[in-house]
Amino acid sequence: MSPVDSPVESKAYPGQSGQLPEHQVWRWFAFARRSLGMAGFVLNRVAGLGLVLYLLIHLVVLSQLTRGPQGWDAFITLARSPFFLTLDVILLAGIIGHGLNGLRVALIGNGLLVPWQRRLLVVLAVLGIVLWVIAAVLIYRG
Amino acid sequence: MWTITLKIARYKPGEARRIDTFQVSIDPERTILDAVEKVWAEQDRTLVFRHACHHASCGSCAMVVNGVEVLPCIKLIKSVTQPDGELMIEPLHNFPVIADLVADMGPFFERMLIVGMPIVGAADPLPKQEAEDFNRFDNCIECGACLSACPVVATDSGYLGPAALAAAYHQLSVSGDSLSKQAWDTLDGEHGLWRCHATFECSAVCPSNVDPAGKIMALRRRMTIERIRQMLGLGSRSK
Amino acid sequence: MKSSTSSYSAIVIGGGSTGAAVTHDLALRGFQVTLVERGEIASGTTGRNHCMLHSGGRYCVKDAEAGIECIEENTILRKIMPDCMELNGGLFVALDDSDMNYLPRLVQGCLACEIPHRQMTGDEARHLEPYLSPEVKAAVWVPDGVFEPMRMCMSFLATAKSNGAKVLPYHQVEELIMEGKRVTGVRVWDRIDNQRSDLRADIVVNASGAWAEEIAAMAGIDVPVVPTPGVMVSMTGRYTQHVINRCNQSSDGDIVVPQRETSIIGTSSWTVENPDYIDIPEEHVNKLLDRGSQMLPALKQVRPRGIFVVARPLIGKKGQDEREISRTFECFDHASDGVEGIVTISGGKTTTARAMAEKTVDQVCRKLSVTAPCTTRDTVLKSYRTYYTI
Amino acid sequence: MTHVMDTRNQNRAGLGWLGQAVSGVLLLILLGLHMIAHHFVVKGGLRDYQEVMSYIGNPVIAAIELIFLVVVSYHAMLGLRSVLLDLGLGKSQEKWVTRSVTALGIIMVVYGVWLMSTLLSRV
Repeated sequence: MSPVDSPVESKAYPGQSGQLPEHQVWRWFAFARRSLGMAGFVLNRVAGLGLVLYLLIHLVVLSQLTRGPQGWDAFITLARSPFFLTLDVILLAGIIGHGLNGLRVALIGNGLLVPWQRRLLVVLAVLGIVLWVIAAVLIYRG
Repeated sequence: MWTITLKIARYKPGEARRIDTFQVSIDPERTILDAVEKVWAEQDRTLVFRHACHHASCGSCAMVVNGVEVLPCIKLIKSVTQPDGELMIEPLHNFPVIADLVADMGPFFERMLIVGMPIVGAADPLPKQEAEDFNRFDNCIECGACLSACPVVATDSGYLGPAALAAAYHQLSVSGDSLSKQAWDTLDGEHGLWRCHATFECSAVCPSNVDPAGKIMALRRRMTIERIRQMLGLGSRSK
Repeated sequence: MKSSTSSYSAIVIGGGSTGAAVTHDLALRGFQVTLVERGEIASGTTGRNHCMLHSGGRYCVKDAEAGIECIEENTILRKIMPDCMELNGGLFVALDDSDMNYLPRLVQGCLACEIPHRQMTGDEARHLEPYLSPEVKAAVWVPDGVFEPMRMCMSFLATAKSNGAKVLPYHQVEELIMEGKRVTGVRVWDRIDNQRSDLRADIVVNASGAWAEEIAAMAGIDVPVVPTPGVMVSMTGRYTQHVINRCNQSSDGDIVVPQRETSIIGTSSWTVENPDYIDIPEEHVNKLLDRGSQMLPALKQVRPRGIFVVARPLIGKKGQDEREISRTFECFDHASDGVEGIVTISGGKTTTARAMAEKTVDQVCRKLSVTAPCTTRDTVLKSYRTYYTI
Repeated sequence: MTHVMDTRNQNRAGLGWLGQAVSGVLLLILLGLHMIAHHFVVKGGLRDYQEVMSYIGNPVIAAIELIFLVVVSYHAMLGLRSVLLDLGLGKSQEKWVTRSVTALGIIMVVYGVWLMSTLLSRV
């Protein structure tokens, strides 16, 4: 978090209204002193973009299937290496985090469970970590 | 008496931003705003900041203290620091800065004007009180803290923002779901209530318990239910 | 030659309720007005006031003039600023024998000042306001109200701006520009960009309240203003809809004003030399809490949310008992001090700001032979929100 | 003139949001199935060519995978658009973003259908 923001100048005195500053994306990452909901938001953005990227790569990689067993099975051997399995575990963290936080936002965002939103967030965070650990163990065991 | 250090973000048009450090000797039972006013009164008359009522009613003094939006007029020194402690004081985020701690509130009030909620409405009768037509000021004191804390406002300068959305919910509840065309278009448009990402930062920093995020969600629920009803041909629930 | 509306220029010093109302009035009468204020609008005495729209009940016994001003202005403000007030009335409550003795005098005062009022028993009062102390023996209803001083100033100034006035906050007057024995303008220090500049005008109105003496001294004039601070405590929780007054002569802790979810107890009173920064005497706070909770015992159970202090600009001689000084206002034409081009308006209350402005601008118009009449009684003010957007 | 809450007042922003929520919930189920089928029930953790072919040979599975593709593309593109719109774009840029993500989504689905039909022709 930057200690001091660079201001958008407003020569305007009150009444000669300026515009709100734009594009301060870095503020999304200044969640150190913010609530858990802010961290959830940033996680959702980052994981979501990561997942879109993964989806595109995944679709391209699937084209290997058209090259028959030699193409695909070579890739699968590579994908079963510990390095790729670790990537899978990271991917899974993104999916679980994005999915459960998304579930929270979908519920809250339609006006359901709003009074319990903070508790819901904590419960889902714990649930997500548990699911992730179990899945990671399963992936590494093969 | 405590001696505390105030690090105040300074800015004058045409000059670079800097942080000035002031030592203030003050009773810890007094407020952050008192400390800032004391800096102005005793050390640096060039310091500008907004303030008026000193009891959380006017909403003009909102600032960012140690990274979080507060109303400094009701935050006691002893609640935010210790003897010899340090406070970092900045103007509201996400607003244009006129100078020092003075944010330009124009964009905020433009948003409030779109919705046009009256600042005075019906008061709930007190416990054991006969229901009479009492009125009262709304809880929202229009301080801008919610816009400063909102991650969507930070990147989308066209976003209607928490205060105006909460006002819209309030206004719809008392007006039988009617709003001006402009208000509807802004409210339900791409930069209206569907832009919110439910971080609840606005509700966390609101000094007046307005709970803008909760109201945005309630508004969405009503709009979604209404949409589904009308899609299913059940007719409108509103008047 | 007399003109109906003015083509003169004016500078108003001070962005409190008086300065804002004067600016509004001058703009309506055609003046080219510039308001200069060293801080934010309402950052002085006005902002930190009790938020009470007086009915006049508080003054009618001892100070009929102030009482009449209050009820007149109360009636007018309801009409011109209807969107910015809690209008739930007020109760004067009598708890002890001394209060009961005062009660008939209050009723007399209300009659004399034509303040609408209704006397009731303690039970009737508690029926209306259940949190009132069981000690309350009788009460008198009056048309008190609650308003927000900053939003009131913003309403006046939004309207003034739409009529062409210029508002310059963060501009501190450092000097009055003199040509011989005539004030022709002000030298201001723009605290936003640290520049100094001269503003010229045909007339300067000193509406700087508790600081009026300081400004007048720049022209070598003495104005008898006594900065008289009062402490107020805003408590968590709203326990009444009405403003609750103690049915007795004004003293510390005898008003509780409900606003939003809070109750504001006021006020104490003493005098200071420098009103810029005032320390809060702890014994004042304790006294307010003690006296306030006599009327509303529930206040004992809750914590203060904000404690604040500010100096009223009372007109009087130094050393005079501050509770004895009239709460009315006075407009000084300094021609009588041998200095032209400047008038000072001081004293008064935020409730009477419009009347103060009317009287002041009448005086200005007489000096400049402008015949435009005052129309602020019937001019409904613009939304305070437009102050920032006009 | 005031307007009352009515879908005629509503524009597509709300529909998009609802679509994102509904597709998200669907994805929790579909992606869960997908992950289990491809990671947790197969020996070695991932399907080789033969296993893939026999898996999608089941028409129900093939249909589910295609539905999954449509839903995930919709959700991904709407999400991408949402992130971009959060950055505060002008009206014309917004239109451009909407068109781009729509095109990309259609390409993804068409590509997936082509891939699936190519593979199915070999079963």
